[in-house]
Amino acid sequence: MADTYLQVIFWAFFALMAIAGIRVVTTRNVIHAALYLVATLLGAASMYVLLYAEFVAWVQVLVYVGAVVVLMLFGLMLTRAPIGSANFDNNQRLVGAVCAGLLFAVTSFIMVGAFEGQEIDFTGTEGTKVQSIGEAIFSIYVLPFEIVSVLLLAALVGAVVISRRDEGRVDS
Amino acid sequence: MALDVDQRLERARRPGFGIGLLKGMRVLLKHLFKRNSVIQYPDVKQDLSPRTRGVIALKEENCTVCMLCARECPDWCIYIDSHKETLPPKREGGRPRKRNVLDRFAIDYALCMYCGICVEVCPYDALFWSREFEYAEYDIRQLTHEKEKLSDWMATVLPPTELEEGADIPGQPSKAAPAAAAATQTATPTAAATAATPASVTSSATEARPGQAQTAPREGTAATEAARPAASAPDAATTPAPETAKPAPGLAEEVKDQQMDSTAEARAEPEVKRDAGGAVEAEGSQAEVEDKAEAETPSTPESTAVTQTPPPAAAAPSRPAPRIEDLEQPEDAYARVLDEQSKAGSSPQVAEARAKVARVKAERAMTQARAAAPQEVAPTPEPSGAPGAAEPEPEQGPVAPTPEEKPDSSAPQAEASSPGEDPEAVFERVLEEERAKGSSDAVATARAKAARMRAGRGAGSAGPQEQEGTKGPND
Amino acid sequence: MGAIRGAGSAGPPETRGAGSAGPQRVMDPELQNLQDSSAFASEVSEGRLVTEEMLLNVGPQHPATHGVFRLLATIDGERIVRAEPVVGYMHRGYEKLVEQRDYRQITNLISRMDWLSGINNELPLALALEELMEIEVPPRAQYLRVALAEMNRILNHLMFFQSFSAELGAITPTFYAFREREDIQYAMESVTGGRMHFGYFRPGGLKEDVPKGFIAMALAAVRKVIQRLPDYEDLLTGNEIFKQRTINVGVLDKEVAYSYGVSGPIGRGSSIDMDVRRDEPYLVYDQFDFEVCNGTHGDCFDRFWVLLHEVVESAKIVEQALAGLPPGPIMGKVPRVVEAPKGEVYVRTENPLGELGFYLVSDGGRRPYRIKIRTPSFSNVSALPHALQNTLVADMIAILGSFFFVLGDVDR
Amino acid sequence: MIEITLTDWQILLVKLLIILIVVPVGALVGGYVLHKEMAHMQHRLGPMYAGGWHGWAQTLADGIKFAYKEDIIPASADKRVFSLAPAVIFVPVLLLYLVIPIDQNLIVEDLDVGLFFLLAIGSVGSIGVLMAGWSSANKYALIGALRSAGQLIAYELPIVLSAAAIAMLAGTLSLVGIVEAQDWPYIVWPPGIGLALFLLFLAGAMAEMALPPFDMPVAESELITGPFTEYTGMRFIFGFFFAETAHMIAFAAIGTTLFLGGYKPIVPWEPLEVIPGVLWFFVKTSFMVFLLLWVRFSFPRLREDQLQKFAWKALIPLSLVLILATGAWILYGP
Repeated sequence: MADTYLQVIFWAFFALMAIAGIRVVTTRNVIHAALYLVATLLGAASMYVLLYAEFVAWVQVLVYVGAVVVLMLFGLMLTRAPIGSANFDNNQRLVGAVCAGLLFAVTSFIMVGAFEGQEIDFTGTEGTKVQSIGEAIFSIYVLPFEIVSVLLLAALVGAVVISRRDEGRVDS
Repeated sequence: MALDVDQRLERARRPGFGIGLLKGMRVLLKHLFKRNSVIQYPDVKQDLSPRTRGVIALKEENCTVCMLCARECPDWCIYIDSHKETLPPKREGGRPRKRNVLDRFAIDYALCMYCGICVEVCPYDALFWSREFEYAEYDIRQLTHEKEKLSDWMATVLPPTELEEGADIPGQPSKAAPAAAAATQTATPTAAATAATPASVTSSATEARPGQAQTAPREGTAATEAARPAASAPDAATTPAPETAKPAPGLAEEVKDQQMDSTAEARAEPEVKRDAGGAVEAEGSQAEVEDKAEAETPSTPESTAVTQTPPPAAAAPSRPAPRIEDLEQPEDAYARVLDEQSKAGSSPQVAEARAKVARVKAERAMTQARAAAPQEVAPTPEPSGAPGAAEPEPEQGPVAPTPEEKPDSSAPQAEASSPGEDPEAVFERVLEEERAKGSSDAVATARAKAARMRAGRGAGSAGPQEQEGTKGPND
Repeated sequence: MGAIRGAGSAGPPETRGAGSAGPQRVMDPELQNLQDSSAFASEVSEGRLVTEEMLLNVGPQHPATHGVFRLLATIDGERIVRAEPVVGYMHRGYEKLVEQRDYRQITNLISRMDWLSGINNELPLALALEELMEIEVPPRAQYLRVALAEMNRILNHLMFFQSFSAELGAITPTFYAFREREDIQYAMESVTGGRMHFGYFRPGGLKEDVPKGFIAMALAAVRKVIQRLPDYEDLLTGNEIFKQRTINVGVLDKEVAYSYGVSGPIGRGSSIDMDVRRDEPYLVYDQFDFEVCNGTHGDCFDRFWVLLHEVVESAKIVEQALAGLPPGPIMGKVPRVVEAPKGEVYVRTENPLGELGFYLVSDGGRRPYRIKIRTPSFSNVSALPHALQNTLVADMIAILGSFFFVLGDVDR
Repeated sequence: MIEITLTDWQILLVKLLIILIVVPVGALVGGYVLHKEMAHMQHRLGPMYAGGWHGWAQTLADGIKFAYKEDIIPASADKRVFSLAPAVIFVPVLLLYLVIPIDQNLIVEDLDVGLFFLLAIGSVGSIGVLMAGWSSANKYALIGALRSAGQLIAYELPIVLSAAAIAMLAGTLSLVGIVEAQDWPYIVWPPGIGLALFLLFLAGAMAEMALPPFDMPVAESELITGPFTEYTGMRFIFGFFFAETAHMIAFAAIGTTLFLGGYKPIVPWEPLEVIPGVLWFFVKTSFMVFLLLWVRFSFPRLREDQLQKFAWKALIPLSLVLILATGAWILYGP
C-alpha cells in the first residue's frame, strides 16, 4: 500500500518539478524565474526524501533554497527587478538549447554508466545514514572534497578582488 | 570645571565591552518587579487641578451679553445672539428701561483652542473653566455646546485652589481665626435648621480663605461633584466652601482691578457702577417671578435672605416650599435623571452632569424645605459687624439656575436694612467696616462706593423689591 | 532600488548584459537625469563598478521625521550622497497671524508654535513687550518664570530622549520618558491649566499666582527625574550598541554649525559654547548657579550627552528658583489695555532647542506691526545636509533624531 | 476501555492537526506574553480590558480585528507573489514544530536528521520575506527585504556552526538523541564552550527572526514595517505578527532542546522526575521566551553594516574556534 502512496507523491512532485522547470526558462520575469527555481529545488529535495536520503534532501533545502536562491534573489532585486514582465531575451535561444541539451546528454551518459545495474534498496527503511555519508566523504571522496573546498576558496578570493575594485570611489 | 565635563564626556565615549548591555538589561528587570503607577483611565480618573482647561461652563444668569468674550476669542468660536427688551419703568414717571436678553450662547469646541481668554475677560464672571474633558462626539456638530449644555457644565466647576505661600494678597491678612470661630458658632446642628445658616456658613468659609476670595479674579466656586450631601453646617464650615462661595461679580471685578494696583481705583468706580446698573436693570425682568417666590418665602426684611430666582425657560416655576418628606432624596434624583438622560440618548458625560445638577437641586430643595419648616424666622447673622455679614455675598454657586431660595449676606444688605440711610453715610460706614476688616484701601473704597450708589438708588423705595435689586447683576 | 551596474561583469557598459537592451525598468525622471550627468558618465566610461543613485523621499509622512518634514535623500545603496531638507509643509503663517491679534491672544498663539516648549515661546514675547513698555516685573514673577521655563526645558528634553531612543530602536526609554514627563506636566497643569499650551505669561508678569502645593509638587517631580536619570545612562549612554550608533555619526563641524546659526544643545554638541541664559542673562538667570554643558566632537553622541546633562542643570535651576521664591505680587504695573509704544525691540532667549529671537516692531497699537521670529529649529535643520552627507540610511534616522527639532518651530 | 487502532498515516494526521491547533494558540499566548512583559518592563500595565482578567484575550481581539480589515493589494504590486508571500513565511514556521520533542515520545516525527531539518526549514522563510518586499513595489519594503536577506546569509552560519558543535557533542542529529545525550548541568556542558555556543545560537536566532537589536529589516523608525509595509489584514498578521511570535516560540523551544536539556528536569533529582517532561519543557521554553523578549526590549538596534561586521568578524570566527574547541574536548576531554 505504501507503494501506491509513494507513487502518487512521486508523480505529484514530478509534475511540480517539470512545470516549474519549464516556467523557469519561459517566464518573462526574472524574479518569477528564481521563484520557480525554488519550487524546482524543493521538488528535488522531496525526491531525495522519497529515496530515503533525508540528509541530502535537507542539505538541498538549506544550501540551495536557503542560501543560493536567496543570494540570487538578493542580487536580482538589487540590480534589475522590475515588477511586471521584462524581456531579457537576447536571441540566443538556439545556442542555449543546444548547450543545455549537450550538458543533459553528457551527464545522463555518465550517470547511467556509473550506476548501471545498481538499485536503491527500498525494502529497508534505514535509508542513507548521515554517518555513512560522512564516512564516504571523508574517506573515499576526500580528494574531490578537498578540491571543491579549494575551488570555493578561489571563488571567494575572486569575489573579494572584484568587489574591492571600487575602493576609493565613495571617498572621491 | 569645563575640563571636568570634557573628561566625563571622554569617559562616556570610551568603548565598553558588553557591561553596558547587561546594565541596560538590569534596569528592565528592576522595573519588571516594580509596582507601576499607571492610572487605569476610564476606571480611575486622575484628580486634575481645578485650573485644568477642560471645558468652559457658562453661568447664564451672570451674562449681560456684553460680547467681550466673543470679541476677544482668537478663534471666533463663541456665538452670542440676544435681543433687547424694553421694560416698563420701575416707578411712576420713570423712563422705560432696556435690557439685553441672551437668546443663544454657544461655544464651538471644534474650533476652540482652549486659551481661556474668554474666561479671563468676562467682567461678570459668567464663564468658568471646568476640568471635565470627556465630551468627544461622533458628529462634529455636537461639539457646538449651546447655553443649556454649557450651563450644565457649571455643576462640575471646582472652587479655585489656594495660592502658594508668599503669594501677594492685597490687604487681606489671614482671617482664619474669626472664620473658625464663625464656623463653630454656626456649626451647631440646631442652628442648621434656620434659613440664615447656610449663608453664614458659606460666608465664613469664604472668610477662611481670604486669599482667593480677594485675589483670584474668578472666584467662581461651585456646587461641584463635591456637592455631595454637604447641607449640614459642620461639613460646610470645615471643608472650604463645598457648597458655594462666590463673591459678587462686582467684587470680582474690583479684585481684578486690584491687581492693576494704582490705577485700580480710577477704574473700579465705573465698573462698579456698571455692576449696579446691571443689577437694577435685571431686577425688573425678574420681578414677577421673584414676587411669587417672595410671597412664598418666609423672609423678613431684616434677614439677609434674598431670593435668587433666575429661572431658565425649562425650569419649573418656583413653588411653595414643600415639606421635607415630599421631596426627592438627592441621590434618588441623581439616579432618576441619569436614567432619564441615558434613555433620552444624551452622551454619558452630559447625562452625568445633568444628574449632578438634579442632585444639587434636590439638595437645595431639602435645605430650603428645612429652612422653611414652620419654625422661627432666621436670626440675622449680621449684628455688630460679624465677618459673615459684611463679607461680600457668597452668591448662589455657579450651579445651573435653580428656582430656589438662597440666603444671601451681601455687603449692600447693610443699607438695605436701614432703607432711609443717607448714601454718604452708607459710604462712610461701609468704608469703616471694610477698613476694620482689613481690606485694602482700594477694595474698601470700591465697596463703599458701590454701597453708596445702591443706597442712593434705593433711597426712594424700601422693601423687598429693593432688596432684590441689591443682589447684584443677575442677567 | 539603485541598480548595481555591472555587478556581475566588469566589462565596459555596452557589453554589460542585455538588461539595458530590453524594455527599461520604470525610472524616476530624476534618476534618469542623474544617469545622464557627466560624473556618472565619466565613472562609467572608466569601466568602474558604479551604482545608480536612487532618490528616496523621507517624509513628509515618515516615522523618523516626527512631523511633516521631507528629506530628499539621494542614496547610493544605503549610503546617502546628498540630502536636502524640504520644509514648509506645516507653515501656518504665525508671523502674519499675530499681526491680526492683540497681545493677549498672541501669547496663546505663540505658545503653540513649538508645541513642546510653550512656556519658552511665550517668554520672549513677554520680555519684548516689557522692554517696549518699560514694565518692571516683580521678582516673584521672574523666579516663577525661570522655574516654569526650566521645567518646560526638562519636558522638552525628556521628549528628546523618547524620540531619539525610539528612532534608534530602543522602545523602553520611550515609556520611561513619558512617565517622567507626566509628573512635571501635572505640576505645570496645576499652575497653568494646560499640559502643553500654557498661555501663562503676561506682559508684566504672570496670569495668576501658583496654587498651594505647587512648589512641593514641582520639586518632587524634578527630583524624581534626576533620580531616574541613571536609568537612561544605563539604557542608552553606557550601552555599547547605542555608542556604536552614535559615536562619530553625523559629525557637524563647528564652522559649519556657526555658519548656519546652529544654536542650543545641537550647537553646543558641536562645541559652540553659547548659551543665552549665561551670556546675556535675561530674567534672573544671572542669580542662579548652573553649568553650560558642551560637547567636543559634534556627533550624535555629544548632542545626546549635552541634552542629557542639560536636564540636570535645568533641575538645578528649578530647585534654586523655587527654593528662593520671594513673596510678593506677580504682576508689574501694567495698564489695563496692553499697548506697546511705538518702537522696535529684539529679544532673544534660550529655547530648549536653541536661541529663540523675537523682533517686535510696534506702531503703538494693541497689535504688533510686525513680529519676526527667529526659531532655533529652523536654523538647526538647515545644517542637516552637512551632517547627513556620506552617512547610511540608518544613520540618517539617528542624525534626524539627534538634531531634535519641532516641526511647528521650523515652519511656524 | 475502547482500543483505538490507528494506522501510521492516521497518527501522523492527528499529530499534524494538533500542531495546526497548538501553534496558533501558542502564538496568541506568546503575543500576550510579549505585550505584558514589555509593558511591565516599561512601567506600564499593557492590555487590561479585552477578555476581562488582565486583558487575556487581547491578541485574540487583535486577530479578529485584523481578520475584518480590508485586504489591500497595491495597484502596482506583483499580485501573485504578493499574496503568496505570507504563506511562504508562515508555513516553514509551522513545519519547525514537527521535530521538536516536547517529551521523550511526544514528537510528531523524530527525524533522523531533525536538527538539520530545523536549520533547513528555518532558512526557507527568508524567501517569503524577499517575495513580500519585492512584490510590494515599495522602496522601503524592498530595502527591508534586502536587509533581511543579507542578515539571514550572515547569521545562518553561526547558527549552523553552533548546532554542528552540539551535534558533534551528542553524536547524533536526532533531537531526541541530543536531549538524551545531555547531562546536567546542561548549559555549561562542556565547560565554557556550552555557554559560548548558547550565546552564539541566541544571537543568530535573534538575527534570523529579526528581533531587536537585529531588527533592521523591519526597523519601524526607518522602514515603517520593512517588507510588510504594504500588507494589511490577515496577510499582515500571518506574515508578520503571527509568524514572528510563532517563530520566536519555535526558536525558544529549539534552544531549550539543544542547550537546556529539553524535557529533562532542571536538576537531576529523584522527586523531580515525577513531574512530566512536558512541564519541564514548557518551563524552560518560557524562560527562553522571557530571555529573548528581555534582550529585545533592552537594546537599541544596530546598523546593517555593523551587524554584518559583527557576524563576519566576530561570530563566525568565534563559532569556528568553538567547533575546534568542541572537537578537542571530544578527543581529549574527560
